[in-house]
Amino acid sequence: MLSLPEYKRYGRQMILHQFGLPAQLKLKSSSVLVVGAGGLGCPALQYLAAAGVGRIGIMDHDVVELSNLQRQILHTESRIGIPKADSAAQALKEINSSIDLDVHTTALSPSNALATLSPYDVILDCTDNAPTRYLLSDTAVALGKPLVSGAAQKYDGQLSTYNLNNTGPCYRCLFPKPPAHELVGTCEETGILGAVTGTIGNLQALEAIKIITGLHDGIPSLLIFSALASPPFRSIKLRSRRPTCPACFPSTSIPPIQQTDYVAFCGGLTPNWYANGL
Amino acid sequence: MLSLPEYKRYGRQMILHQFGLPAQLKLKSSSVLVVGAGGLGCPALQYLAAAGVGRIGIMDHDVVELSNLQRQILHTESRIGIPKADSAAQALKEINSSIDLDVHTTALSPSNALATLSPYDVILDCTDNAPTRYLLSDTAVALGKPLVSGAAQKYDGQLSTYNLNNTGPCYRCLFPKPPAHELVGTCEETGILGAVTGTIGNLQALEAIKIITGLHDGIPSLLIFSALASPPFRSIKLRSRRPTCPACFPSTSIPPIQQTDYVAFCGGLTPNWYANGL
Amino acid sequence: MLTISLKIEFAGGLELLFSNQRSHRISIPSNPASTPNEPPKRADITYLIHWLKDNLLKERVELFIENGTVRPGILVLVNDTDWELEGEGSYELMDGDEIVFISTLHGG
Amino acid sequence: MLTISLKIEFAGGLELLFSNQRSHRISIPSNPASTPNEPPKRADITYLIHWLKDNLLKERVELFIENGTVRPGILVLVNDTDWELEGEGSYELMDGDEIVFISTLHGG
Ligand SMILES: [Zn+2]
Ligand SMILES: [Zn+2]
Repeated sequence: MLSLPEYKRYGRQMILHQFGLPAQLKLKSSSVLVVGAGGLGCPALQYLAAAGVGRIGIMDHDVVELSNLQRQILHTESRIGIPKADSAAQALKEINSSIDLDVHTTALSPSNALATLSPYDVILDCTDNAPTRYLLSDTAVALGKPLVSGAAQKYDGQLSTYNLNNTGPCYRCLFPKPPAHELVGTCEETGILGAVTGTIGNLQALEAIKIITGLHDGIPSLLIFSALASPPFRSIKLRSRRPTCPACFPSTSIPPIQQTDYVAFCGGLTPNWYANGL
Repeated sequence: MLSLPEYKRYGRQMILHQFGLPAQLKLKSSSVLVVGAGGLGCPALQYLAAAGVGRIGIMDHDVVELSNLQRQILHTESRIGIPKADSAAQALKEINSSIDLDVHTTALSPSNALATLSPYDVILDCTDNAPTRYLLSDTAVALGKPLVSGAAQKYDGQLSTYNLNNTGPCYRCLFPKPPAHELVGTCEETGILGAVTGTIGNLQALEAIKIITGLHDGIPSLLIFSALASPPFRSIKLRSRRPTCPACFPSTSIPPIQQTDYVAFCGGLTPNWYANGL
Repeated sequence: MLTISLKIEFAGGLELLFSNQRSHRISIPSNPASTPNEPPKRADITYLIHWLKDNLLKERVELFIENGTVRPGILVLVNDTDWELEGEGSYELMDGDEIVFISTLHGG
Repeated sequence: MLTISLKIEFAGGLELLFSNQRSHRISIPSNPASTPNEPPKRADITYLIHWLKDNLLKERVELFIENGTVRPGILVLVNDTDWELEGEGSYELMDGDEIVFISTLHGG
């Protein structure tokens, strides 16, 4: 089921206790969509590709800029100006030419979200704005897929898998309303340290690998990271789904995803509809 | 002091509270030596280069192999067979051509350690064997430099900065004797997950950046990571130097670094004297 | 009056409402009386939220409180557990408890 | 006999000596008597180390104990603090304490 070069390439993880050939084959036959090829998406993509996830979708409609290179470590000076999804795909091919890559240079929207996510087993939210985060969460719940959600701003990061095993809480269960714009600006406004997005993106890849290989304990949790705090990491035990969540327990009075105005729901102020990685 | 492109490149971190132009200039005028361009070194190098550390030394005497690519994410299929230090330097140049890189393709040894480390402000231990870890610690203490030490094996990782502010403990203060070979094999024997080395290497870069920019709180601690545990991270408050540590409080009865047989001290069983990243 | 000591943390931007300080150590009455006629009852998180509003909050009350509880975008953690698993506002505080208020981050 | 409950963790390879299990919950006497003639004293970490050797250790005692205490390559943590800050072996255990024994990792 694996070729000789694959045995050689993945040997160091295949000899791990609880891993072996079965886990490697699960990775090979799995597919992951990474939405956002910016500060979180770059390290996540890197480790998913290196570990041998068989099919990786890369979705980002933005182009590489010089101001990205401080943390979006798959992009290079020579690829400034080309779409981030293409740039990331090129980098991954150099690491591992044996996996399949789907490049999506379109923006995620209520009209294409269901169709875009549906071919993949696991979704990674590596975006940078509230409307897309709610859209991804609603879509993942509707499709019954785990959503490994990372976020980072300033010196801080957060990580949680939503809709874990279709029983864990979704983004809306925890945060029924988006945070006030006054409190959380964009990375462009508030700044971001590259090693913070790196740490969270890396842990997103790890979380996806644990889910795919069956190493995940299935308990929903939220990891909070603060680069300047001591201790820097804090793990929170989460509730299961909220009985009043309109995504997890939809009623006919709720408009379907395609007809929801996520930007308006989030206050309509976000300048960029879709994660541009800044 | 910064060029216009540098302002643009580092803008997202320069607007951070407590960062600004002063921290960026400190990074630019700083130098970091990363010993080992393997699973820990690759992500550490990536984020140090992206953040704008002015001079980075890359030390590794090994060559890239297919079995490295599962986690050593700076190396590529096309660079298999070339020295890891050269491969890593090539990758960093593509990310940030404005920084200076020193490539060391020789092995660290008791006879060259003092001279090799002495030009750098901060040292990163990204190696994979006990003798080199003790050699690096002794040398860092002798030179009065902070040593950001990462380690990873199987699903587990550890991170600590030794000799922090010349008052924190060194590797020997905490572990006067190397662990028994029976308990800790090499990555080759026991396996390693790429996202684990990625997380620790990333946090090593963050730690170095905090030390250089003055954002570090100066309190010695040990971070323990276990990818399958819940919670996955644990932070330990550490002692200061051990009064009986022969490195921190040397007496004339202790042989100097150049005359110490680190391999014998560690039981003489390590197959590769120097970190080969496997 | 007996008091209990609590460790309060604000994260995800909420610290901006509280003098831009993440960590606070406070003492609150352990058995506050809601009205002079009612018997005093153990301080719970609902009481704490109002105590924070009256004593620690520096600006923009509407970004912290809505309809008598925290704004829906805020997650409350009791000793590293989601407050919904602990009875939400009716959780009775104990000396030494650590209560964290976090807002979700967007960036990436 | 009164007992205290402890959470014990082994990491960095040490778990291999203890049935390859990282986490253990144990109960030990709170005031063990060292010899029949001496008055009993509070259980401390030195006592715990010997208790673990006698009750939980499965193999290779020399990789865990040396000269009456843990082997020098092992770091002991008391409630997430280096035991050297807590009095090392003479730290008196309290109900609910979490004691971690870790060995340093090499790999990279
Ligand atoms: Zn929900
Ligand atoms: Zn020392």
